[in-house]
Amino acid sequence: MTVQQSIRPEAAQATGEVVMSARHVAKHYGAVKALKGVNFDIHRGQVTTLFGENGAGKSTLMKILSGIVTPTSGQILLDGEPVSFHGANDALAQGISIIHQELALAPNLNVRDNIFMGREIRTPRGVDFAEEERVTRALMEELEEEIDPLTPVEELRLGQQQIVEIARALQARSRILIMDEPTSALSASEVEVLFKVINDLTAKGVSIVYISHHLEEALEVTDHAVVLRDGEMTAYAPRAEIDLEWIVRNMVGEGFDLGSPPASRTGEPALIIEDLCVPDPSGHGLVVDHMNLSVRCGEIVCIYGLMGAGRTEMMECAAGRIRAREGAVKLHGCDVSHLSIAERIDAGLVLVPEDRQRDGLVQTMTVGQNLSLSSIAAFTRGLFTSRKAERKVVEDSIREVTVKTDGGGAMIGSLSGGNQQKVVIGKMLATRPEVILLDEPSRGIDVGAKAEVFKLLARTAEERGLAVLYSTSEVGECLSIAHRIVVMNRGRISAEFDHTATKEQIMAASGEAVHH
Amino acid sequence: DGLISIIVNDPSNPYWFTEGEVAKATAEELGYDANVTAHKGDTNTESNLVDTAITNQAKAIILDPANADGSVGAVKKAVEAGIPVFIVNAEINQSGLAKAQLVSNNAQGAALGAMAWVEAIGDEASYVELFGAPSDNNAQTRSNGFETVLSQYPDLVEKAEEVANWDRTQGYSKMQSMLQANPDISGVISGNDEMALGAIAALKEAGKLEGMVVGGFDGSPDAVDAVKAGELTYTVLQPVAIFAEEAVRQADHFINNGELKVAEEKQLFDCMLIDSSNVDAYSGPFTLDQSS
Amino acid sequence: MADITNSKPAGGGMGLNIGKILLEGRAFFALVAIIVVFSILSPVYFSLGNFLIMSSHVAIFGLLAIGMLLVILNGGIDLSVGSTLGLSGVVAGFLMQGVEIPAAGVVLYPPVWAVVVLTVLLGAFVGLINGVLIAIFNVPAFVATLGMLYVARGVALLMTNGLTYNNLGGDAALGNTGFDWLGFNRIAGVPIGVIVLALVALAVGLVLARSAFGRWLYASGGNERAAELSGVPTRGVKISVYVLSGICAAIAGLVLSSQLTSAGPTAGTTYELTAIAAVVIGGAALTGGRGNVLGTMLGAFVIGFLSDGLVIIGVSAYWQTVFTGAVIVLAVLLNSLQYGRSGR
Amino acid sequence: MADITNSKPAGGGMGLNIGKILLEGRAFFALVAIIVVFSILSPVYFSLGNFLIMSSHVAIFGLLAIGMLLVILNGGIDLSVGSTLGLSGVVAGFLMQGVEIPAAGVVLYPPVWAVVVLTVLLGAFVGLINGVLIAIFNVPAFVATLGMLYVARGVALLMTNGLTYNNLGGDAALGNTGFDWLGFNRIAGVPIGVIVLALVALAVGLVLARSAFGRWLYASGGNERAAELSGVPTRGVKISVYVLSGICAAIAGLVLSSQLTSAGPTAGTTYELTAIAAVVIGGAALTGGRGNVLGTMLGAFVIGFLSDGLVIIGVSAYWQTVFTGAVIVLAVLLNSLQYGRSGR
Ligand SMILES: Nc1ncnc2c1ncn2[C@@H]1O[C@H](COP(=O)(O)OP(=O)(O)OP(=O)(O)O)[C@@H](O)[C@H]1O
Ligand SMILES: Nc1ncnc2c1ncn2[C@@H]1O[C@H](COP(=O)(O)OP(=O)(O)OP(=O)(O)O)[C@@H](O)[C@H]1O
Ligand SMILES: [Mg+2]
Ligand SMILES: [Mg+2]
Repeated sequence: MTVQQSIRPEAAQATGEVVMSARHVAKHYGAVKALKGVNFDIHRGQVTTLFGENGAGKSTLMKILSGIVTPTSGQILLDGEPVSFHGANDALAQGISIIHQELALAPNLNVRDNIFMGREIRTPRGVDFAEEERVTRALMEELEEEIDPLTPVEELRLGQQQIVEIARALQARSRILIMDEPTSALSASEVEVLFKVINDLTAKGVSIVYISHHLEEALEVTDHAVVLRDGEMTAYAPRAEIDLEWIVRNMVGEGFDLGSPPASRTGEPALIIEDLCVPDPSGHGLVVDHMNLSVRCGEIVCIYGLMGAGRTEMMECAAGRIRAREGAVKLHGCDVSHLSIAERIDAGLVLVPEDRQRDGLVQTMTVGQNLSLSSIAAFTRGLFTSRKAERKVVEDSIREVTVKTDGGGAMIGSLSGGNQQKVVIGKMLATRPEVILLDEPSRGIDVGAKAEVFKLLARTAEERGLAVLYSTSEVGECLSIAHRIVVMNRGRISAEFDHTATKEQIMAASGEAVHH
Repeated sequence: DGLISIIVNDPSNPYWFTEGEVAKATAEELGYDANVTAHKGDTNTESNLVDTAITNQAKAIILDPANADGSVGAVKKAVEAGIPVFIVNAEINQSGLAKAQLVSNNAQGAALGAMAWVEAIGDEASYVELFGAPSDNNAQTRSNGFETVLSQYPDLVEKAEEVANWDRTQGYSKMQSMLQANPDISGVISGNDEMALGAIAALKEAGKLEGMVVGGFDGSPDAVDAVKAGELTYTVLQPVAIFAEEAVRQADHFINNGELKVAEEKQLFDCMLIDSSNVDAYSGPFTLDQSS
Repeated sequence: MADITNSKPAGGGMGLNIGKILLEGRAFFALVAIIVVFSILSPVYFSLGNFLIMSSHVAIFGLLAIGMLLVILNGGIDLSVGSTLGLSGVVAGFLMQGVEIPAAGVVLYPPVWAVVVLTVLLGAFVGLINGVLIAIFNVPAFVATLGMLYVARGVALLMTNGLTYNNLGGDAALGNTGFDWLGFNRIAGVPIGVIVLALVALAVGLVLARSAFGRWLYASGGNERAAELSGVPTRGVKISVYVLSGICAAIAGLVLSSQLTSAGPTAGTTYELTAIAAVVIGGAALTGGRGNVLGTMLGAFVIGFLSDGLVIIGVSAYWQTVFTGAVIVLAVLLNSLQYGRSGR
Repeated sequence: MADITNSKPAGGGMGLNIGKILLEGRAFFALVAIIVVFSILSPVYFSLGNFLIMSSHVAIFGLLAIGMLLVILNGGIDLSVGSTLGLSGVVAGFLMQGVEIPAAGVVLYPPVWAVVVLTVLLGAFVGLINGVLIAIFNVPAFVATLGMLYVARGVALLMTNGLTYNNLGGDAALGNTGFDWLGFNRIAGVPIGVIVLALVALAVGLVLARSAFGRWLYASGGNERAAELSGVPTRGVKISVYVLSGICAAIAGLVLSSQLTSAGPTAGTTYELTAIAAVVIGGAALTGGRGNVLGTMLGAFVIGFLSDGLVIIGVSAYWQTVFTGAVIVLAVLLNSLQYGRSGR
């Protein structure tokens, strides 16, 4: 790994005026050095993209720039003047707004209220709800989303919530807009819309910082690329000099590859989904519409689909979280439809949920306790659990899924987003399942980790005959390790491909307008 | 000298407050340290307080028991620890434990009150009764006392009886509700003054106080004021100041001489009626100047 | 998740769709059921006079419940309202008896309006202590207000030595008459206490539905971190709700002591539980962010109309206790059944 | 996020580092301060005898607090423990008086062990109703147990007509002696109540730290959805904690009525608040998922040793009220200051 010392951010000033910059910014959380003296520039009217592994310190840096976190040392310059923020409001007042990586919405309020909370349009007679609603509608139109401003946010799917978060940042009409993984729950067409919005904004002179683990996608908008590694800036280059290979090399080193489909040695059908129907939460219509699917032992199947295609419901129904209206879920030929979640886990059918904060992790517990939560009954001897057995499971899991942590005793909240995701996957793998369902397992994890997760899945599939069914919104991930790609569209399977398919074929089958 | 532990019910009620203060003053006058604590009607707290008195090596305990049955255990404990216990105000249902039980004659007081009430209202009327906390024996004793007298007049009709837990606010709202159900009543008989004063506020609000006969019990300063103001027909004074003082004196006698001043364990102190005729003789909290 | 339809904040824009809220509310059905049952059981229950009297009983709990609603919307709890009520009554009584100024050797009799203002300020002050402990020193709300429950009660007892202030009627000669007006008079036949409750409910309802403060309150109750990141002054909001709750308790204390024309230090003991019950029956979530004034009012009326009804039909005190508990559970259960098994 | 260091659940992997927990705990410091202050103020406070007596007072609240801890760890609350305590005592008293079987015309005197078992079963049953209402019918815990608070108390009053069962000593002729053993006897000088408390605390502590059930409890208190998806039988866990809380309350009821050799229907009124205070002073979070038995025990001792100390040095009842409140807040405040401004 060569640190490209020669290219310093100052050298880039020629390509655009710097509006904001960080100088030697460091942030320490106790013994953890999240940032170790970083220099970072934001260019007027351009997109600066920040790449880096999970836990590299990207979010920390962005929180510092937006006033949420105060740096341990270092300086922030705005228009060349040193500034110091006390809280998010200070930064907002200076025209800096941020889209948070972990959604920061009030679930009990509707879309309009979320967008305007803390920044009400006031009149002497109270808040001007009508005007706020109008603005919200306009924002949704701009983002090409059909979300009613009066829908409570808790009724929205994750992707739609992310849209609300984006709309809120847009509403602030800031001159610097920081987007920390704004697209992790969005599908290609929505990303497309977002990029259009970004282009409009930059044309108006708004400066943008963009963070994403979808590298190809990020390449489409970026003007400058910065790579962060272990809290240090390791590389910088303008758009003209970078390509995918450059990013990956600087992030994780040479010779990287997402993995390739393993040799086809699949066995008996492990999971069979028959005629599955799941009703829409609102009551009318079906989210999953008479779906049939089978996954064999040792087989890896990828489900691609647009946001709202019904993948989450299908998986949650298979795992026992929601009830099916019709149809059956069979594990090795036995109907498990009537079993509870716990019983299905015992039978070997597990789910890695989509929303790790809400459904995946227990924030009050440590990394180790989270990792062993699903398998704890397995190492209970008599009345009590065996500490030794538990420690072994925890240590193995940490190694297996390569969680970056001080050890099993660290609080889960101190991990970076991607590492938290790995803990959720590790927890379910520790139960030694026969069928694993992963709902967007790569959401928010870096390419390196993604490759490791996929490799781990491929290896387990090959060695233990684990049947893997994962969903993704990134077409690139379909073709990496899957034996088979299933495309879902409005609750039905619209097409099936083997690993020789092209991206265009897959996207076309999903009902997505193919660009380029 | 030495410590006398005085355990009263709840000093947020003027009645028990006076009880504690009088006992304390007497004890200090006799040269003891005195410590007033309150169990608020909870037998567990009471038992804890007795434990504390034992820890503090009290010379004697003056106890207003929380519960006629429930306090026996606590008294037993003190007696086993060699501390003489003098019961005041309410009885416990076991004799031979306490050195003395000095209580006001609730049955006599209730009868006294009921007779004054009948005298005021005549022998034909309908009325309601406010009942104290059912866990307290005195609530039943007083109610029985009223019953004994009133049942002799067949044309006195009790329309309703409500538990108001000795409390003024509850007396107020229960009275309002009973007035809704029975708008034609002409009298209220209450197990204590607080409930009676609550009832008076309710009657005032409904504009029905005029001509209403309201009877209280205890002889609290507020009630006496109400008698003066002509709102309360009478109240029955419990001689709490007298027996609280007497209990301490008997304890002192026992501590110094090792023998009882009064051989009888149960000592009843008669209640006195306070109405418009003798209200001016009320000279301090719960004390009626007898000479007048 | 499930009580979505029922728990939309009363935020504006939707209009105060009263019909819808009523139809969705468990509290409304419970209230109707209570009125019907008691009207059948007792001929005197269903009359304007009785409703007004019962409403004036509800006024006390209703005022406490409105303050409690604000606190609960914010995700907190205020156990000190009962004690604050008692303390406020005592302080009002103290002021009405005249304040002796030793230096000047005179006794000052503040006029009734001054007594009211000072008492309300006292309530605000008690609330401020709660709010500061909770918002600045991060003491959990349950603990801070539990402590205040004891402290305020103790202070009330110390102030009065356990005695009750009587005769709050004042004296024309001293220029401080009129205190009992609050509790005794009626405007167009409606007891003043009920009018005070209605005014406070209306004001708070408007603030919740129409003002930025209302939205901040719902937002910080729903997701405090998100609200803070969005620039909502969450700390200020938190302090304010406790202050408002203290003020509501002080008003309730004034109404109660003027109804009784006396102020005792033990008034309001355990009223906090009743107030919380009213708020929860009214559909608010104790986790914060969900609930509205209308529901809370219905909840308070359910409790008040039930307990008075039981007295009117002459049910024994023990059964009253059992029924109160059962109705509290049933009223909430109704809702849970209606919306299926889900939500918290 | 910030009280990471302070709030590690006692779960496995880290070992029960008692020294560390003590040093971190506000409750520990508060307890030491209380013991030091009262030992200076009163010569009789610091003695083994007094500590044992005080501990036997703590036993009642301590038992309730352990049950409450389980419920609070699960993110719930149990307001009915005080009433359940009262009801259990009354039922034990009822059984000790002999059960008349009209059909056979005989009076049955169950032996003491049967009384104990039946009473504990009753506590479990009360808890089961709470648990089913909360876990199956989704009634908020506050409401379900508030309802049960009234219902259980009402039933106890109805059973006894407000009177107290006396003479629980039993009769050798009837073969049911020994009930007062629990409350009166001592083993190696230690009151039985204290031993019962220690055993229950130890058992619950072990279950929490070492068993799968304990882990499930912490997990479902921390994030119920995640726990459920991880295969934790969240519903079963939830019902269990209320059942266990009911059992603890029943045991407390037995200990109390055997200490007093009498059982009254109003025993335990408002004890729920004290139990909650003990749990919270002991460092548990009312939002669930954080807390442990050691802390809760310390919390219970803080409250018990404080109130007994105040009585021993002869502080007036009013000041006792004020002090109790102030100490509750201070004990928790200590912690908040120590860890700076953050957390809930
Ligand atoms: N509040 C905190 N307490 C302790 N450590 C923290 C805290 N926040 C972040 N860290 C640590 O700081 C480092 C950087 O975290 P950060 O969230 O900035 O990573 P990131 O680059 O955004 O990763 P990801 O791509 O996974 O979002 C990580 O090692 C993380 O564990
Ligand atoms: N809470 C909800 N309320 C109403 N409709 C919903 C809700 N959640 C999902 N839906 C509907 O269900 C359908 C499928 O959504 P789902 O989230 O399962 O899709 P998905 O394929 O998993 O998409 P994603 O890419 O977002 O994960 C959508 O049409 C959406 O409108
Ligand atoms: Mg990040
Ligand atoms: Mg999905």
